Amino acid sequence: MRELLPGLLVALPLVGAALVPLVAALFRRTTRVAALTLHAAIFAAALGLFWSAAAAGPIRYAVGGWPGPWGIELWFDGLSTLIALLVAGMACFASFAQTFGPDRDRTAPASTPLREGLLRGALLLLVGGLLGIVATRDVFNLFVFLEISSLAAYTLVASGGGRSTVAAFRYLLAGTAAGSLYLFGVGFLYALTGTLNMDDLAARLPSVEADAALTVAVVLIAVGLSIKAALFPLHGWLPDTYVYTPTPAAGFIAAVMAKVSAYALLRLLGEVLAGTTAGAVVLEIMIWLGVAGVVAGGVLAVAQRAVTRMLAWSSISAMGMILIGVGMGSALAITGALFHMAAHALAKGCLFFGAGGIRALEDGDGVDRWAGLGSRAPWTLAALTVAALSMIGIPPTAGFFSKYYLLSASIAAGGPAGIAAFAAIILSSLLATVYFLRVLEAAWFRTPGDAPEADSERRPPGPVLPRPLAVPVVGLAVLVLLTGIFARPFERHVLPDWESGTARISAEAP
Amino acid sequence: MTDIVSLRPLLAVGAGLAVVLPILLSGRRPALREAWTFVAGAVQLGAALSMLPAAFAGAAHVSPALPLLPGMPLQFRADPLGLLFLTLSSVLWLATSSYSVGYLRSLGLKHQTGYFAAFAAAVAAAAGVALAANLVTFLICYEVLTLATWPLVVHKRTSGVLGSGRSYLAYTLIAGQLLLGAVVWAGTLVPGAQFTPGGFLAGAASDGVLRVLFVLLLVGVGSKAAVFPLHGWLPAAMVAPTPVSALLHAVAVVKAGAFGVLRLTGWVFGPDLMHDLGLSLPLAALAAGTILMASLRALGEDHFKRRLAYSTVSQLSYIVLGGAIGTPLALAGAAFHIVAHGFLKITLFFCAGSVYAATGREHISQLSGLGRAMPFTFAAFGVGALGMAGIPMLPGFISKWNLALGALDDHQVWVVALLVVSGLLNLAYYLPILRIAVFEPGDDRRVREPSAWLVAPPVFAALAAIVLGLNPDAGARFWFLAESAAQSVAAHAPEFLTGGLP
Amino acid sequence: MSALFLHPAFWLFIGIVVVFANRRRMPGMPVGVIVALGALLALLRGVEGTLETTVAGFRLVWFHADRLSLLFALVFAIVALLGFLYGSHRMRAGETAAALLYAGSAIATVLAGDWITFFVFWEAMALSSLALIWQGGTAGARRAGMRYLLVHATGGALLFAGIALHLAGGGETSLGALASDSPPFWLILGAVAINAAIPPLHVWLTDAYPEASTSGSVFLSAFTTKTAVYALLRLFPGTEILVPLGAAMALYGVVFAVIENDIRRLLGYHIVSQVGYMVAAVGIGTPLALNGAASHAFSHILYKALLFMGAGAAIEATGLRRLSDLGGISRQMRFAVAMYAVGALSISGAPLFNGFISKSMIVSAAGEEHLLWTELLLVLAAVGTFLSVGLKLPWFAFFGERRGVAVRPLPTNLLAAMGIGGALCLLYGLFPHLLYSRLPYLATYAPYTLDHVVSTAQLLLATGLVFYLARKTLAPSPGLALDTDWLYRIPLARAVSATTGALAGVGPVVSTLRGEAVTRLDSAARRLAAPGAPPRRRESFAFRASIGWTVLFAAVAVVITWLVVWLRNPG
Amino acid sequence: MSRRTVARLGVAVAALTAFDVIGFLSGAEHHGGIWNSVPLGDLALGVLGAGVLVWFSKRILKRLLSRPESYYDGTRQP
Repeated sequence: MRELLPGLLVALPLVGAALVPLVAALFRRTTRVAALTLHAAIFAAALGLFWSAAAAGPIRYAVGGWPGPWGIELWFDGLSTLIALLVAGMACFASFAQTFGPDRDRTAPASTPLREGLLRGALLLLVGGLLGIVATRDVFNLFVFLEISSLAAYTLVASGGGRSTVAAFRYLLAGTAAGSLYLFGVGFLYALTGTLNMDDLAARLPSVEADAALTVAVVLIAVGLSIKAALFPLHGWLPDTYVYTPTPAAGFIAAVMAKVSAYALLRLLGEVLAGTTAGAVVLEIMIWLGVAGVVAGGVLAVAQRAVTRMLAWSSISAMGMILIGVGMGSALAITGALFHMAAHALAKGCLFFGAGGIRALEDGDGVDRWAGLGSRAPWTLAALTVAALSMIGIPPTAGFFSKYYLLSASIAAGGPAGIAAFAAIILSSLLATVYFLRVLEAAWFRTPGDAPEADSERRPPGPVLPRPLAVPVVGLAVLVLLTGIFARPFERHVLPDWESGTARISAEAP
Repeated sequence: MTDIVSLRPLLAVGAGLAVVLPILLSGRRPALREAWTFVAGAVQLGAALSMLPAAFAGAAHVSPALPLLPGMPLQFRADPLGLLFLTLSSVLWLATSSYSVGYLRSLGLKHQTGYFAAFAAAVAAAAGVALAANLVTFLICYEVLTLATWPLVVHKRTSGVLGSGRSYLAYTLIAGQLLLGAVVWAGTLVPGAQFTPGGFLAGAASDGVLRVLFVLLLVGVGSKAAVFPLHGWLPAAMVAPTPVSALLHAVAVVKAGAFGVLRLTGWVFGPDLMHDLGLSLPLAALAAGTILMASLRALGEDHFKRRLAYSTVSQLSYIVLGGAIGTPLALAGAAFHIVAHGFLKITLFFCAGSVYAATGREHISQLSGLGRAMPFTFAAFGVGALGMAGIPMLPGFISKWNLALGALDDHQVWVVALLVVSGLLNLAYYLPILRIAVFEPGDDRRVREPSAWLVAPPVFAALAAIVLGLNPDAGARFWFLAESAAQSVAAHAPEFLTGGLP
Repeated sequence: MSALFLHPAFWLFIGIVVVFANRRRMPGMPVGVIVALGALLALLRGVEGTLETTVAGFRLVWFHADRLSLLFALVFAIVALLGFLYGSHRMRAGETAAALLYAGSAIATVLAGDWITFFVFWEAMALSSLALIWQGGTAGARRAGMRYLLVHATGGALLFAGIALHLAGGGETSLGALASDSPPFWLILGAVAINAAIPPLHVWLTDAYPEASTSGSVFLSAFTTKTAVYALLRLFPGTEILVPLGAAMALYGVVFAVIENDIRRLLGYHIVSQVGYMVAAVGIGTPLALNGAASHAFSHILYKALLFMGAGAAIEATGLRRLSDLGGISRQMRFAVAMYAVGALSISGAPLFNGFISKSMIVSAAGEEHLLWTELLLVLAAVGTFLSVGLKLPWFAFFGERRGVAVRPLPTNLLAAMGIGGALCLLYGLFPHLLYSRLPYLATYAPYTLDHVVSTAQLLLATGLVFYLARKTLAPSPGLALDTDWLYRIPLARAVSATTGALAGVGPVVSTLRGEAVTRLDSAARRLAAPGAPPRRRESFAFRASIGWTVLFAAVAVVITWLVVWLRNPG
Repeated sequence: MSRRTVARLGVAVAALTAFDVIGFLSGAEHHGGIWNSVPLGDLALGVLGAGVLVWFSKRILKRLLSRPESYYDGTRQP
């Protein structure tokens, strides 16, 4: 079984993406069940890999039996299985939420079974692309998966009609530019070293260290992936994309898309290219840009009056924090970055499912639309509150622990960059306090309408969110809490792998 | 001091937390809902009392360490200072709960279920603050405390009240984030950041770094302790229902802040390091300034609860002052003041709440004649007021007296002057309340004592205060706990701090 | 435990509980009289031993009796009994309780064996007397009480600081004479000086005592100043500064009494004056002088209570309190006037009355020490005392021209109390050894020598002569005389008021500024988010630095790299 | 002055003189104050002392310190 899992993990979503529209066209009613089953199976595969990687060490899988450096290899260590688990898990929730339908905008095309099937297929394709990025050990293959996932994402973003098509087009522009830059970089690398396999690449890099083209390659790769990871100031595509994507897709895209790119950055810059001078400089720059992003994202989130747009800017802040961790590269920092990926993915997914649903049902995105929700739907709102508190970094939610690791890493790193990162993370927490509590206050303690003192309890209690959104919201909130409480085992799972991984690569370097 | 690994500390912290959900679920049945509160209070008190004998014997119950962060487990440890605070908060929680029942019912307030749930969570968090064995555990409980009390503060939910709630959160959460930074920093310098009598930071970093760290930590805990100029939220938070204010002042938020300052000065930095870094005197001066400013401010305040709030600002800086001086007697006095102020201030707030429940009056100048109409309430108020002023035979005197002697051990004569001036100001702003209420003729003959739910708690607290004043070692032996906490710190203090005792 | 029941103050404290418990069931029961009698009997029976507890590491000696403290405790018990008897027709539960606490605290203060216990009851005395003043029931009483409180709280604060310094400096925990010229010495002396009403710290007395109820002022006249005298005897015997202070004080009170119009305030100034004798005697410090101070305190309590009872009787009967309103009422209250006369002669030191046997001890002690000026001032004060208490007050209040004042009959208990008081004044005046046998120090004194009697009689008669000649000048007129209380009633009150006002103003300013700052930051952030965008469009496309900027930044990054690389390796 | 007044004064003065003579003749050493050892000393002291007291209080002090009873009304009370 262990031998089959890696293949299943990548193949299942890709096959499923083709299968589900077919099922939708033929059987109609079973689309939902089929998609959910597929997602569950993918998740099970990810979980299996996660356990076996934890129990028996990293797994190397040669696609089609062709071993590296010529064949395409998949590589599952603690790091990649963790991200895979995250992607697959979020995809389950997103698939569940897809029942809600994309039609929040009146200009969106009417939902038909086939259309639903196609969208579900797109989600599966997206998942497949992302899992491919996570798993692959081949830099060109990575580009392929990057493009697969991007194309699927454009589809999902545009499915809302109206403004979302514009947003999708803009995303497409940025994404294509990013992909092209990355591809150029890979081209340079191949020209220099003659290999695309990461391990092979790492081994051969020292011999071409002196070549100026290497610097160009590193920068191209870094810039390309940074656009995808929304590193400030290359984040321009993000706010509109997150805001105008239909809710079920937004919950998924906002949660994992940028993070997988950040993971790729970590793999390439932090592991494969870490030994190069250019890589080190780029990582240092990345810390500073991360600091700027953390602050700018926070400030601009405070300035927003629309909840989803505020969440989008908060994501830019969070991505800055993750990239700070990637840039620092110490074991603590990597732990913090990974933990923040997980914490932020769970919490932001929860919030986008919730905020999107409320925006659709309350017919507006302003903070005032949240007024009075506390008395009508206390449990849903409690879940959203947990997620918001995690974003602020209040213990014992997951966000607290990721911030804790990142702060520790900043102090341990020391120097101007360390101090700046420390201050920026604290500041972003403060800003997050401001913009999240504004919403929570309205939701829990204010009453809707112009008379704030009116009796809010007269409105009948009932669910605000339909079940397809409420279940992911509550489930993710629970996960946020659990991740926080079981932070320590998590760290134990990831760190040794990372350390041995980097140690292995530096040992292979002559 | 030997450690006994047991689950009792977890029980004490978890009791309140465990009933939050049951309370929320039994919102339709008030009797059951409130029963949960009392059950949790009793369990917490029982757990606290069961850990006392060990403390008397010089041992401490320690919970198993829950791995949480590298080198920093979630752990609770019932040392004397923590037990003192825990026992106090469980006793006063029970009193406040019964008072809350009467208060909410007699005023017919809404959102009672959320109220009781948040109350339980807040007390659990306070218990966690009390028993936290290291900085991270402390921080976690501290943040939970902030959030759990927010719904209580904005209970009325008018826009003005929400504004006050925002101000409350602004102060406490910003401080919380600074505290987070400082805790991380301290944890990096000394892995574990375990509270150690006499401090653990000595020699861990350069003097400059330690000073910065101290300021960060102080802002973190000091804003909850309402040290000037971080006190602005406290009077604003007076918009809360009275039992909440009582809890805020006597047990949970402000007291937790003051407790935090004691932990900071005695168990994180330690008196000798504070002296070496030149931090004792500035902190003492800050406390002194707070004491005087807040007292003067209280003198000019006519709103009943706000005057009490400024009194709290002033009184809690006694604790900060004791922590700053750091001699054994001063620390013991400061630790005992946690208890003394707890019983006295809760009495005062209960009385203010009873007046509001019975008459709807909120201003001191409107109290004429109420002393005769509500004799028990105002008798209790008298005890509280005099105790606050440090009148002997009441517990406030014992803390003040030991603070004075402790300051003299360190040759800080000005502290004595400060204490007596503060006592004077206390009388100057408390006794007019009694004068107006008891001795001025009233106009409303229909006023009566409110229900027994509202009369019994203040009378109980006042009687407890009298007992403590006559014998501070009565019952839970608060004085013994305060003294042994101070002694444990002093055991590490340099000689010049322990000399000079008669 | 048995010692607890022997503690006379215990009886009085128990009385408080009984009063409240008894409030509804037997409202007329004179609880105060009964428990005061109990305390008196306990004292007369002769109590010994000590009562100690340990609290928070301090040994508290609640009961420590020697001749000095027993003498004071005895007279305190007597005057408490008289006071309760005097007021039993009108004292309600609250006032009785306050008086019981006050008397009990005073007795406990003089019986205290250590500093902390002493301080405890000293403070209790201040607060219970405050409650007693507030029982006066008028707005004037409430305001005067507040001023009284602040002064006494200051005194308590000084005592607190002094004791703390004393103990921290390694001082004895038991009460005893203090080493002179140390900080605790001066702090404690200051505290005692306030309670002893040494000018300029005396105004609380003349301010507050006239505002209490008629029975309240009887209690007030007895305890606070005399515990201070006790404290001086115990702690400061032979402190030289006290001699001029006491002599000046004796005269100060007299001078103000001459122009005073309120009858009880006039008597209050005479408390200041009479305590001046005792203060001076403590300062002299010889055994005779100390005995004189103790015995004069004893006598003073009795006759001053009697005088306040007399003044109170006039107020009870007429409802008036000013000399300029009273007059011509002696026929309707002959017995009270007669008893007042006994008190007046006692305070003036007329032979056969108890003031004579104690005051002359002090004057003689001054003479023996050759303190000529002191002696002269004390004699002058005696002259003035007779002039205003013995002649002016009764003349204008009881005799003089009739103003048609309605006079109500006085209750029996009031007259009985006055009768007992008068009898005691006479008893001790006629049989001085009753008092002398209880004096604490080793010194003998014989008051009734011919020249002494004759000299005193001449002084009094000469005073009478002057009064007769100057009675028009002495006629009272409405108005008040400024005293040192002006300092805290005008400038200090203004300063405090200005400070609190300024502090109260700071809060709103700060929160306005804070709100302003938040608003500005928020709008700045919003401008950044949507530069130039009108407010209604702020939910649409915000922060234009989107795709174009992204591409631009990326391009810039690549170009710069290219340039750097190219410049480094131009080949 | 009426005759009765004169007569009263005369009696008083006579009585005082008689006392003084007795006191002087008894010859007991009394405290050493000069007014005790000089004939008519006590008397003079009484008259002078009381007179100065009345003059000082009523003429000087009263003028300096006298205020209407409403003087403190309206001042701020704690």
